[in-house]
Amino acid sequence: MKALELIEKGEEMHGRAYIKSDRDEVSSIIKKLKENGFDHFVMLSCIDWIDENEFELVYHLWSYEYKEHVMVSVRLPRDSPSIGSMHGLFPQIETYEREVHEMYGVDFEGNSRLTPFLLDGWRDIPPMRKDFDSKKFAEDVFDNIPEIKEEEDEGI
Amino acid sequence: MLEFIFAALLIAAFVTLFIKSGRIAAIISLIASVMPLVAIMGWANEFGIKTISFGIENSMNFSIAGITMHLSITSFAWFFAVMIFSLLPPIFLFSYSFFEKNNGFFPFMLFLVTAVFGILLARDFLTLFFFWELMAASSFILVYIGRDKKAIMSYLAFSILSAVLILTGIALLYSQNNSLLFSEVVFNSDIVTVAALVLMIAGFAVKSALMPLHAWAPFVYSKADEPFVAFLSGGVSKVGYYGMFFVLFALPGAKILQQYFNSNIATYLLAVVGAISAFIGTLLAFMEDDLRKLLAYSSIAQLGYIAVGFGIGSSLAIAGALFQAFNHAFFKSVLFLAAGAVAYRTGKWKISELGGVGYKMPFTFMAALFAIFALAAIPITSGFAAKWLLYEAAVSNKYIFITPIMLIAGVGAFLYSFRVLYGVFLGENRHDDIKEAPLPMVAGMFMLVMPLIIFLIFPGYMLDMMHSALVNAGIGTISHTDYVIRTGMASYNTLAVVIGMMVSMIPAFLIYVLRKQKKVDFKDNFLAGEPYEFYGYISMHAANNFYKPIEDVIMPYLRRGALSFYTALYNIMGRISNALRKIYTGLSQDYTIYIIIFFFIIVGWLIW
Amino acid sequence: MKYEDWNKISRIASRKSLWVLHFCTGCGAIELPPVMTSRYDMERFGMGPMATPRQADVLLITGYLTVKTLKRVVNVYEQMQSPKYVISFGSCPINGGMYWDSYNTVKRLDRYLPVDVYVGGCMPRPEGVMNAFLKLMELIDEGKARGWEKYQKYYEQYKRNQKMAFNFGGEENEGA
Amino acid sequence: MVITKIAIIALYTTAAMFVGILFMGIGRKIVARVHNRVGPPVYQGFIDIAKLLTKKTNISHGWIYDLALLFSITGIILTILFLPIGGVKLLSMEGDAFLVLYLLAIPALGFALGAGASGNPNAAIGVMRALVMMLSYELPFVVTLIALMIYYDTSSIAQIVEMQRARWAIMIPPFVLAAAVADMALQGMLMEAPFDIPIAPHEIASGPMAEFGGKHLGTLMIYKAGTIVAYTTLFVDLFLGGGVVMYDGSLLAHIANFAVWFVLIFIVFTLSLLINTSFPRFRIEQAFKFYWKYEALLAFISLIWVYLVVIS
Repeated sequence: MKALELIEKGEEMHGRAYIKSDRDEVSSIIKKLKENGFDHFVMLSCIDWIDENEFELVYHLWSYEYKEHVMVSVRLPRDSPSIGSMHGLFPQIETYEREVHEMYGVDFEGNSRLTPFLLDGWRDIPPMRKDFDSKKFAEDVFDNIPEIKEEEDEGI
Repeated sequence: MLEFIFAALLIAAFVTLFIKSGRIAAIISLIASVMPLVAIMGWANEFGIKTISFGIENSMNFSIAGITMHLSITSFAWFFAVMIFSLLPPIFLFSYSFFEKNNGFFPFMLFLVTAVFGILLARDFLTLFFFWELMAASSFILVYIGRDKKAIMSYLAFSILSAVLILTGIALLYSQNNSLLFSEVVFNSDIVTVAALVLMIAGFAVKSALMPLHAWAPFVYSKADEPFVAFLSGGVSKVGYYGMFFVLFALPGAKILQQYFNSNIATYLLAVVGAISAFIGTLLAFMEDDLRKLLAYSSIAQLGYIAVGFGIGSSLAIAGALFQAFNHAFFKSVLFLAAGAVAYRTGKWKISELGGVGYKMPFTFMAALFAIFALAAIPITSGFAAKWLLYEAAVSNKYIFITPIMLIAGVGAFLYSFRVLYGVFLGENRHDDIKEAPLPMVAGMFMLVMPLIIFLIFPGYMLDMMHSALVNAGIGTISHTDYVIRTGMASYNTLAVVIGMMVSMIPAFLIYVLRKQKKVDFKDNFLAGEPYEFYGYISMHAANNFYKPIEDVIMPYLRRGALSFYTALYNIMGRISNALRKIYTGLSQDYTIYIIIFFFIIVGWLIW
Repeated sequence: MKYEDWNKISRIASRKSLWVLHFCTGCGAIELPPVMTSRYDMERFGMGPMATPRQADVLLITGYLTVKTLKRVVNVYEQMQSPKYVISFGSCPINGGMYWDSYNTVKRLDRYLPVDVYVGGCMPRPEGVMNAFLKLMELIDEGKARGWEKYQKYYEQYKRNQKMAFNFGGEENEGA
Repeated sequence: MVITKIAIIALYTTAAMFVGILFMGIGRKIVARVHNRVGPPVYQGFIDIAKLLTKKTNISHGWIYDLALLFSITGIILTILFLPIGGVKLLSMEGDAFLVLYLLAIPALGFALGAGASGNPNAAIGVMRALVMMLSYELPFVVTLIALMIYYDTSSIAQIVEMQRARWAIMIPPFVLAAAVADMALQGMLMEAPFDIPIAPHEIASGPMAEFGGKHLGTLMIYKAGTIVAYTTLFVDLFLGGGVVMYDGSLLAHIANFAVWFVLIFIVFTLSLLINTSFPRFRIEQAFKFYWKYEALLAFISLIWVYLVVIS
């Protein structure tokens, strides 16, 4: 796996290179990978390990040269998740960061557009977090919208 | 009678020189401008519209520094006088509330009026030239008030050019038969007379902005005050055409040109120049963003039609040209006054900044709407009759190149007329805070729109007014009754059109009345689907570079416009004057050498 | 407004020439084009797709509605001119479908807009869509398709519901 | 005598409008058949207009928006009044081809004003395209018109129809080219497929008609029906002898002429529909270039050819 040769600490998982790293060396790893052929940024995903009280951010990169997919993952504490914004490396990271911010509440320093993105007028906690009970929310918001009461005499 | 009018105008001009407040000056000039109109109307029923002859009865001679000037009314002058002087009272009524402070507009406007009156009554070339210079001077000062360097310079240059052309023409004619009186000028078709005619026609054409000599119009029209520009483009450009009409048809210029070239090539060229200026004027008009520049180019285009009429020369064509001149005088002044009213209220001239003015200024919009219909020659206004006569003349003479260009220019008029209506008056409402224009302005505009309606139903009246002018100029007349114009090719019955329209309006009116409707404001529609309050306010007024797709197609061909010709001319003149300047070295011995050389040249020439 | 005196011609006319505004939300948008092809041909009933709400009679809502989309749908519905009808495709507008527990999907559409015809199925086949149109024509003919009157009559209740949905259940502040 | 004249005029105008609305239904049927579909019933035009006119609520954007409603119907009925239909000269002795050309502009400009007043940006862009289309197809059409006028030495359509008794204009060699050019211009006038740029439903939400609904749209449909009849009759009168077969003024002549006229405008309309179904939509610059380069060239060639024929 070319990615593993580039960065020592990482192992192969399901045919993809999986590299663990921590907060401050993530950008250097991604920069290194970007310069050596991994120039396609696939996506940024976030996993909520609620029992370990941690968020895991995974940056997926792909290389057309080597036909390899590499995942750089970072663990952040769940109560105050914040990391430096990477949109310097890839411009489109800014949108992914906005989405993760809105759905999980992860703070990205340096990203200027962390405004409401997909949800309109949302006032609850970020909905994708595990401690948010979507079913209960759906019931008490959408189910108790009152029926349209019509006067009985003119039943249509 | 004439002395009284001239005196009244000049006194009023001098009085208004010293009045500070615009209101009083406007009233005085309004009264003064009504005088010539009353006189003209007086002559009409005194002589009877049809019978004004070429006579000298009501004439007046006065002499300045020993040179006698001959002034008298004739049938051609009467028609042009009616056209130009009926513009003045509405314009002065409009400017009553347009100018708070009298910034010199009224006195020089009155000088301009006296000059135009003098030109129309002139009976010999000297008076014609004298008043022509007075007109050029007073209009130059009015342009100067506009304070725009480019407009001033271009207007000055072109006025001098026209004056020089006319003066050389007069000089050549004087050398032929050393008398300046029109009645005594005898024409023999030789090179000198033809040159004189061509020069004079070119001189007059400068004032009526024909294509190659039009460069001054867009700058001057867009930088001077609106009421003056309304009179300039409505009235003063017609004086140019009066000169042309006079030279070509009253003094039998057209026949001389015909005999000399034994084919009507010269007048055909005039028609071609007119058609080109109509076509290119229209193309330039609908790409312009500044409202007044757009109106300037449209004015050039509409004036081109008159030149085509004169060029063709048949009685049909000239009647059409004079009718078009009459219509143009009125609808162009209404349009410029409407632009003035809009600028008075919103302070903007660019179409891209205006928008939705019509909702707040409905009467100005109605006047402009009717003027635009007249400009686009829609059959519900008198504009169509004029253009119809021109088309008939062109087709019956089988001019197969001029007619398509004229018709396309006519259709092109729809494009910029919609641009003006939509860009300025309709569309999304961006000017909520303005009120309707003050009453005198609106009254002035509607007074100018009235004739367009009268002559819609009865074009016959217009043809009666022209009748004496045409007969005296030796051009045949057109068979017409009050509302039917019959030509060799077809006939046009305005009454049928009007009655047909009334009848066919019934179904539409029924549909309109039977179903009631709810007024909806703008926020409900132009954001179809988007919740308005969420999105904030995005201006959705599609006004600037409205005809972009067409511009990209046409612009490459128009790149070498007349302006680039004039800039090239300017550069050449600059280099020549630099070269000449080197002669004045400032050393006295060089000058003595020049004198000696010059002396030898003279002696040599005398001996030889 | 008595329904019977509304003359018969206008009911027949509006039944035989229904113009459809196709509001493509969710996954049902692709179900309408086959109905216009030569196999099913909805044009033989005089029905045709229209570009703007002003010209349309029938509003077709073809999938799940998020709160954000519901704002746009309500705006479009109010721009249409009555008599106007609403047909909704699929099970999502009925009870949220497979997104029944989602935090963002609006559950019962007829609490916000009067719906005349529901078409079940997690995206109905073109035959289902054709049946919906025929059912709507029947309802119009019997005079039962009076959703637009209901909207006018109970306008406040509809508006209250819509505001509650826009604020995600909260009552206090104005929807953004 | 005047009463019968007015009765004939009223009868023929309503018949023309009736035929126009019928043609809208037939047009959709032909297009459907080309798509191998069943297509709406032939009388669909009447139903659509009835539905639109009986809408319960109608919206308006001010008096200028309603002006479009008045102008469009008035203009189109006035134009039909000035066109000889089936040889019957309604009012066309009073006006001529130039008048008809400019009468056709009244509804277009009134309609443009209404679209402008509706404030919808799509409408303004639609009107811009419609006016540019008018400018582009007007050049070739006008040139062929002038060619006809020069050949027949008259500008009144009624006389042109009169002079085509012996031989239709289309049979004279130079006019075959002119007829082809005029037919392509007709394609632009009727806003059929390659040139339906102003009312493109996908790009600008049906252009000028974006804000028209209810009775306003109903009047627009009547105007559209009127234009179908007006433009095709204009073409038939100029090139195909106006459908005049029998010349004595008897009732039988009226019916025969009307039938021939109906068949002729049906053929012309179907031709334009078949072109409609087989072409995608042009962009506005392409349409402008097409008309001002190729069509104008052909038109000028036929004009010069006619000029030479006339001189010799």
